[in-house]
Amino acid sequence: MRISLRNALLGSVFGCALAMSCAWAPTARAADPIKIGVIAETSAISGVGIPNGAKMAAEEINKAGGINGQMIEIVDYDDHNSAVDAVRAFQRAAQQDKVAAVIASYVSEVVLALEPWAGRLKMPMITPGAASNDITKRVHDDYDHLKYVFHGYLASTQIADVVCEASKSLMVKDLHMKTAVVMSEDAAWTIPLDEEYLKCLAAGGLKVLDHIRLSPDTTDFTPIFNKIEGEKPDVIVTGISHVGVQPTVQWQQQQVPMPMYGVSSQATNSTFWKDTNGAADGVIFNMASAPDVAVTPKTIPFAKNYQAKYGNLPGYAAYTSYDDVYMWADAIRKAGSTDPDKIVEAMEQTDYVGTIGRIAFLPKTDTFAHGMRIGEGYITGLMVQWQKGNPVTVWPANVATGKMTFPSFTKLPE
Amino acid sequence: MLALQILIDGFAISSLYALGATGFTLIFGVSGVLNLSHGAIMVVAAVIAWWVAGTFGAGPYLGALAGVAASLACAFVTYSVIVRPIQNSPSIPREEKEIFVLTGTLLWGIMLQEAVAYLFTNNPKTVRPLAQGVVMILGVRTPLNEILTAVLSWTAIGLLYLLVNRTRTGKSLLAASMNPRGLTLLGFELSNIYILVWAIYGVLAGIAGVLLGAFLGVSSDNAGTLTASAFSIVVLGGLGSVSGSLMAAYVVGYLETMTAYLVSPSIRTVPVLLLLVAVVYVRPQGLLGRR
Amino acid sequence: MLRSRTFLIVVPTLLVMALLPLGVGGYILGLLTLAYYYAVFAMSWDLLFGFAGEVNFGPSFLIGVGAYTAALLNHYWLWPIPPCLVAGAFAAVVAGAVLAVPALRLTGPYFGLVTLVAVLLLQNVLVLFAGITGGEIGLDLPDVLSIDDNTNYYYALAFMTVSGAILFGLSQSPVGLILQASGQDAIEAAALGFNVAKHKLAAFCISAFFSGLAGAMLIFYLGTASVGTVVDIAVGVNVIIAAVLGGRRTIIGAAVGSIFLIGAGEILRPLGQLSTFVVSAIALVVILFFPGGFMGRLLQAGGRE
Amino acid sequence: MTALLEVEGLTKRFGGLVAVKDIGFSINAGEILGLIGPNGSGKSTVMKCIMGIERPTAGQVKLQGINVAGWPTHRIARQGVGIVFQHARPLHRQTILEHIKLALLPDNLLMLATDHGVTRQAEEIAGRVGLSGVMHRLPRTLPFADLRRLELAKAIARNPKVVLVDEPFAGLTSGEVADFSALIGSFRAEGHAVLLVDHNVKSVAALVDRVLAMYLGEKVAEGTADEVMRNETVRRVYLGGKIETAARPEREGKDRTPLLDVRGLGVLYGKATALEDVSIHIGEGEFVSVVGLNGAGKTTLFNAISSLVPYSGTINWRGETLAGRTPGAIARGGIVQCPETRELFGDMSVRENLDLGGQHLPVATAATQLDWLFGLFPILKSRQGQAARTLSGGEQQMLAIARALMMQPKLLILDEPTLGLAPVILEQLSKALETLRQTTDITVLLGEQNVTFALPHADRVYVIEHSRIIWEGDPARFAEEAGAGYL
Repeated sequence: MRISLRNALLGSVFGCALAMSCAWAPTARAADPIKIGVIAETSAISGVGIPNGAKMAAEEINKAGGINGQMIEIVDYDDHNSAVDAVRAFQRAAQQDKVAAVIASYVSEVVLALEPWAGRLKMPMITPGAASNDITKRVHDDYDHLKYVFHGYLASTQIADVVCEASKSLMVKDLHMKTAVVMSEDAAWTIPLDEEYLKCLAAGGLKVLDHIRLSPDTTDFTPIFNKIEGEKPDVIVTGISHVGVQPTVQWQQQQVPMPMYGVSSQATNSTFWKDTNGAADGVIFNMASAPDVAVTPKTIPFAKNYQAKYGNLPGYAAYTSYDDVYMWADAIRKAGSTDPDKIVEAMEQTDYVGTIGRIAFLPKTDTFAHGMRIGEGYITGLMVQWQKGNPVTVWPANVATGKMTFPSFTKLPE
Repeated sequence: MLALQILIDGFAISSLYALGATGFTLIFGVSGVLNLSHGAIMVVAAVIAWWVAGTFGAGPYLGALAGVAASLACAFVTYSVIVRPIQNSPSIPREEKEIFVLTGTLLWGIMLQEAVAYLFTNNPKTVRPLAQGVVMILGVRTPLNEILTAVLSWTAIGLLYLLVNRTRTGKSLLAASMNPRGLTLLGFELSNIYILVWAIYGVLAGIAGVLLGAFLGVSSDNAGTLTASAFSIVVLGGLGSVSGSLMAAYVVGYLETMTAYLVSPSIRTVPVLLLLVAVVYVRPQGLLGRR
Repeated sequence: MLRSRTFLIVVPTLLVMALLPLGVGGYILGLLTLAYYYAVFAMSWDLLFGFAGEVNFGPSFLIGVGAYTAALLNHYWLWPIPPCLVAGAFAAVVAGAVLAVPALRLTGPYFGLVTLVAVLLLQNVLVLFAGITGGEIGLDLPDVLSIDDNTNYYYALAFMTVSGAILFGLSQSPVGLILQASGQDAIEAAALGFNVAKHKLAAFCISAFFSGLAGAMLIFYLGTASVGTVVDIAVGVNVIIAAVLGGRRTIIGAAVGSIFLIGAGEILRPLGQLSTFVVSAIALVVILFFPGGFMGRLLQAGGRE
Repeated sequence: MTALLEVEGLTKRFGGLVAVKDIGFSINAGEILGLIGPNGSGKSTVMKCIMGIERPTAGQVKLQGINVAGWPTHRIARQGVGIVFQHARPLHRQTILEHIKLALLPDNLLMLATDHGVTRQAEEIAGRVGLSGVMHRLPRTLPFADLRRLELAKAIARNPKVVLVDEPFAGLTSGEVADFSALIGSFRAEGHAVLLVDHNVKSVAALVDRVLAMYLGEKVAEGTADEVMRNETVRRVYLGGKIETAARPEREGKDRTPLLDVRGLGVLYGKATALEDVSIHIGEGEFVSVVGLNGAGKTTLFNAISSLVPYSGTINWRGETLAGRTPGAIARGGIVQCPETRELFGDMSVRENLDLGGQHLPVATAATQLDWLFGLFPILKSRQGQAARTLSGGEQQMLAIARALMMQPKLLILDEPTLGLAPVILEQLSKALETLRQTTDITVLLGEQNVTFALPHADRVYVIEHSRIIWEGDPARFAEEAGAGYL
C-alpha cells in the first residue's frame, strides 16, 4: 500500500480539524468572566447592531467594576439568519461557552426556533428585535418550561397599536386622511400585526380599503403599488421588515402619490438613505428610540457614543440590545449567581430606564407574559420620518423634532 | 387600463429578464457551460455600481461602468480559474465534467455572494438610476427609469445580435456554438473564442446587474434566485437558443406580472414553476430548442 | 480488497465516534449530531448520483416532504415520534416516486431542473399554506427525541451507521452493481437485460426513503421544522457539495464530506461572516485539485497495486 | 435447421434520411453471418434495431418466431439477444470478475447477495476467455485486448441465443485476432446464431458462413465470403470500377522540397493502438493518396497531423516540428484538413460557411478566392443563401472542400470525401479534384477507401492496413502489387 504525499496532506488537514475541535473542551476557572451570548445576523446592518450595542454596554459595565467584581464578556455568534445556525449557536453558547444569558436575533422565525431550546437548556434568553406575538404567547401558555424567554421588543400587536395611536393625530387629524391600504409582508410577525391594524386603524378613523400581503421574496413591487393606487387610499400603512429598500425605491421611482407610513424595519437603519439613494424621503416609520430624541436621558448619549465607535447610527435592535445587557447584569447582580431560575426571577422584577424608555416585564398571567409594558410612563414608541437624509421624529408631539413633509409627488387629501 | 398597465410593466421586467438570460444562454450555447455563479456576478455588478456611484461619489455613469467592469473581471475569473481547469483536468472523467462545472461555479457563486455580504452587508442596494421622473403613457404613469431599463436592455441585446450576425468575430462565435471542431480546423483558436464569449457574457451580466440594481434593487441574498430564474428561462426557451430565451423571458415576465396583478402578488412565481415543469415533461427541448 | 480496506478505515473511526461523548463537550456532540443527519442526506444523494448517475438538484424536496409530514402529524395529531418517522419516510418515497416516474425519462440538465423546481414548488406550497404549515416560521414540535446531548448523539450516530451500512451494502451488492452499470452506460446495461428505468426508480425511492427519514429525525432533534432547515435550496446545495467533496461513488465519502463541511463551518466560526466564504473556497480547491474527493483519494491509493 | 433470428423488411428513418431500407436476412443456430458495409452504410443501425436500441420504423425482427421489433432493449436481451459493443466503458471500481458477475445477474431488485454458484460460473467464463490471471484486477490496469475479452465474457455469461458482435477485431494484433476468432467460433459450436458487423469482408472472411453486404442502407449482395468478394457491386463500392491513373503535368520544383515529413508516428486510443510507426512524406505540389479500409488508421493519421490527437514520433512541416502547436495554428500555417465528418456549420448559410474559411485572409483576397471557388463548384454559387444542413450529401462535401480551400492551404488534407455519396456525385467531385490538380500546384493528401476515386489523381500512393503503412508506390503499380490484397 502506498499513500501519496497529497493523501497524507489531505489526511492531516482533516485530522487537525478534528483535533482542533476536540481541543475545545471547556476548562472552567474561578475568576472567569460572566459571559453573555449574542446571536445575530452580523452581515446585515441592523443585525450587527445587536452585538455592537451589547459590547458597548458590557464595556461600560466593566469600566464601572463589572458585576460584583466579575467582568462581562460578550460572546457573539453569526446565525446567517438561519434557524439551524441559530439553534447550533444557542447550543454552543449554553453547553460549550457556558454563557449566563443570551441575547438573540431580531427575526421572529429564529427566535421561535430558539424558544423551546431556551426551555430545554434552561438558558435565560431575550430578543432585542423580534416582534411575533407568539414569543410571549408561548411563555404564557407554558410558563413552567418557557419562563426563561423574555421579549425585549414590542410584540406585533403592540407595535400596531403604537402605529394606530400615532395615525390618529398624524394622519387623521393633521392630514385629514380617511382611508388606508395595509401592505405587509407574508411572515410570522405580521399576522398579529395585520390583525391589529385592521381593528385599530378603523377605530382611529382610517377606513381600511384593502389588505395586501406580499411574498418576502418580492423584488418587483410595481403591480402592488399600481393595485393600491387603483384603490385610491389616502395612505399606505406598511408592515415590512424583510423588504424595505426595494419597495421604497420603487415607490419613489413610480411616484406613488400616497405616503408610506407604518412599520419598515430597514428604514430604521442609518444607511437607509444611502441604500435607497434618497428615495426614502418622506417615509414615516415606527421606532422605539431615535438618535435625536431624548426618550430618556440615556438615548442621545448612547446614539452619540455608538456613532463615534462604529461610524453609523444605531439601528433599532442596537438600542434594545444595549439595554438588554444592562438588564441581564442587574438581574445577575440581584440573583447573586448565574443560576438560570434565579436570574429569571430577578429579571421578572426589572424596572429599568433604558434607551428606549422605562422597561418592565408583564407578569406570567398576562397574554404578553414576559413582554414589555407599553403606554404612558413606560414604552411609548416613536414615529420618525426620513427628511433630506436625516431621520426626524414627528410623533409623539412632546418629543418631536420636526413636522411632516412629503416629496412633491405625494398628493395629500384637501 | 389594467391591461395596458400589465403590458407596460410586464415589458420592462421581461426585457430585464431577457438580458439576464441572454448571457447565460450564450455561454451554454458556445461552450456548453451552465454557469451557476450567474446571479452572484450580477449582484457584484450592481453592488459595485452602487458603491462607486454613491459611497465613492463617482456618479451614476462611472458607477455603471465600474459595475460592468467588475462583472467582466468576475466572468474572467469564473472561466480561467474554475471552468477551464475543470474542462482540461485529466483526472475528471468526461461524463462527469458537467457536474463538476456545476458544483464549481456554484461554490464560486457562494464565495462571491459571501464576499459581497461581508464587504457591503446583505442589505438591498439600489443603484442611482440614470433617469429620474415619470412620463404618462396613455394614462399609465411610467417611471422614466423603467423605460430606460427596457430600452437599454434591448439596445444591449440588439448590439449582441449585430455583433453575432453582422461581424466576422460574431460569426465565429456562432460557428463555435454549432461546431467547435469545424472551427478549429479553419484555423481558429477555440480558447480565444471562449475568452471572447466570457467577455461578452461578463458585459451582458454586468449591464443586466446594474440595470436590475437601478430598477428593482439588489441584495447579495438575491444571487441564488437570480441564477434560478435565468436557468428556468433558458430551459423554458430551449438550452442554448438565444431567441428561445428571449421569448421565454417574456413568457415568464408577463406570467409573473399577470399573476401579481390579477391573482395575488404572494404567489407571483408559482404559475411559472408549474409551466416550467409542464414544458420540461412535455417538450424537454424547450419552446424553441432543437434536440 | 477495496471492501476490506474501507472496513479497516470505517470501523475504528466509528469506534472513536462512539467513544466521543466520554471526552468532548455537549456542544461538539450537538454539532456532530447535526452532521450525522446531514451525512445521511449526502449518502442518499450519492446513491442516486454516484451509482444511478442521476444528478438530483433537489435532495431537499425529499428531505422536506419527510420532515414536514412527520412534523404535521406530530403537531396536529400528536402522533408519537416513531410512527411520525415511518410516515415521513414513506411520504418521501411516494413523493419521490411521483416526481421520478416522469422525470427519469429526462436526462442531464432537464432532470436536474425538474428536481430543482420541485423544491421551489414545495417551498411555495409551505409558505402559501402558512396557516397549516407555519410558513416561513415553521412548526414547533411538541416532542423531541431527547434533550440530552449524549442520547441525541447516539441516536444520530446509530441512525447514520445503520443507514450508511444499508446504503453502502446496497451499493456493493449486485443491485448496486446493476445501478452503477445503468448510471454509466444505460444502453449497455439494457443490453445486458437490465430494466434500467426500474432500477433507477428503485434507487430514487431508496434515496427518498433515507432522505425523508433523516429529515424527520432531524426535525425531532431540532424541535422545529422550518423551510430554512429542511427545504431551502441551500440545504440541498450543502448536501451536494458534501457528497462531491467527500468523494462520489463511495457512499462513505458523502458522510465524511458532511462531517467536514459542518465541522469546518464551526471551526471557522471565529471568522464570522467569512466562514462560509472560506468553507466554499476550501471545497472549490478540493474539487479542482482532488476531484476524487477525500475518500476517492484514499480508495484510489488502495486500488493502485 | 431452424432460423433463430429472422429479419424482414427492416427499415429505419431518421427524419428524412433513410438509414436502413428493407433489409431482410436470417441466421440459423450454429451459423455466423457477416454484415459488412463501409461507414454510413447502415449496418450499425441494423444491429441497433435488432437490439432495440433504435426503434425500427418498419419491419420485423423475429427471435424464434417471436417478433421483438419495438420492444425495449432489456426485454430483447432477456429474450435471448446479446451484444458485444466495440467501445464499452468498464466500471472503474469493480474487478473483472465483478463485471462478469454483473452479466450473470437476473433483472431483480431484491438481489442483495450473490451465491457461490454465480462466482464459480463467472470464474469459469473468465477462464474460457483467458482472463483467469487477471480476474481480481481493476479494468484500468488491463491492456486493451483483455478489455475486449471482458466484453466477450459478458456476452458468454448472458448465454444468448443470438450474439451480435460489433467490429470484433478493431484495434487487436494479429495474434489476438486469432484468439478472438477461436472464441467467436466457439459460439457457433455451441449452437448460437452470430451476427458479425464489420467494415469489410476480408477481416471476417475466415470466420463467417455467409456475408451480407450493405451500401447506403440497402442490401447489395449476399452469399459466401468468396461470392460477395467477387460480386461486381461490392467491388464497385469498395474499389470503384476500373482503376485508372493519370499523370499530372510536370512542374518545376515538384518533389524537391519536402513539405510534410512524418516519422515514426504512433497513436494510442486509450489502450488500443490506432497507429504504429507510420512514416510518410509529401513533397511540395504532390498529390498523395493514402488508401485503406475504414478503421485502418487514415483518419487518425490526419488528426495527428492536425494535432487533434496526442501522438508519439515527429511531424515536421517545412523542416520545423509541429509539436506544441495548436490545431488552429497548424491550420493557419497552411495544413488544412477537410474531415470525413465534414464539420460544417449546419445552421449557417453556404456563404457564411465559406466566409468563415476565408476569415484569416485580407478581404480582397478572400473575395477573389471565393470567385475562383464558385467557378470550381458552380452549384455552391447558386446555393449561397441556403443553410448548410439542408444541402444534399454531395453538395455538403463540395462545401466542405470549398471551405477548406478558402483558407488557401499549402497542404489540403481530404479525408474520405466519397463517404456515403452516390456514384454520380463521385464523378462530379472527381472532376473538380482533377481540375484542381491540373490547374493549380496545390499539395493534396487524400485519404480514401475507394481506390477508383483515390488513384486517378494521385502522384504517389500509400496503403495503410491495421494501423501500419504496408505499401508505398506509384499508382500505376498499385493494381498488380497491392490491389489484390485489398478488399
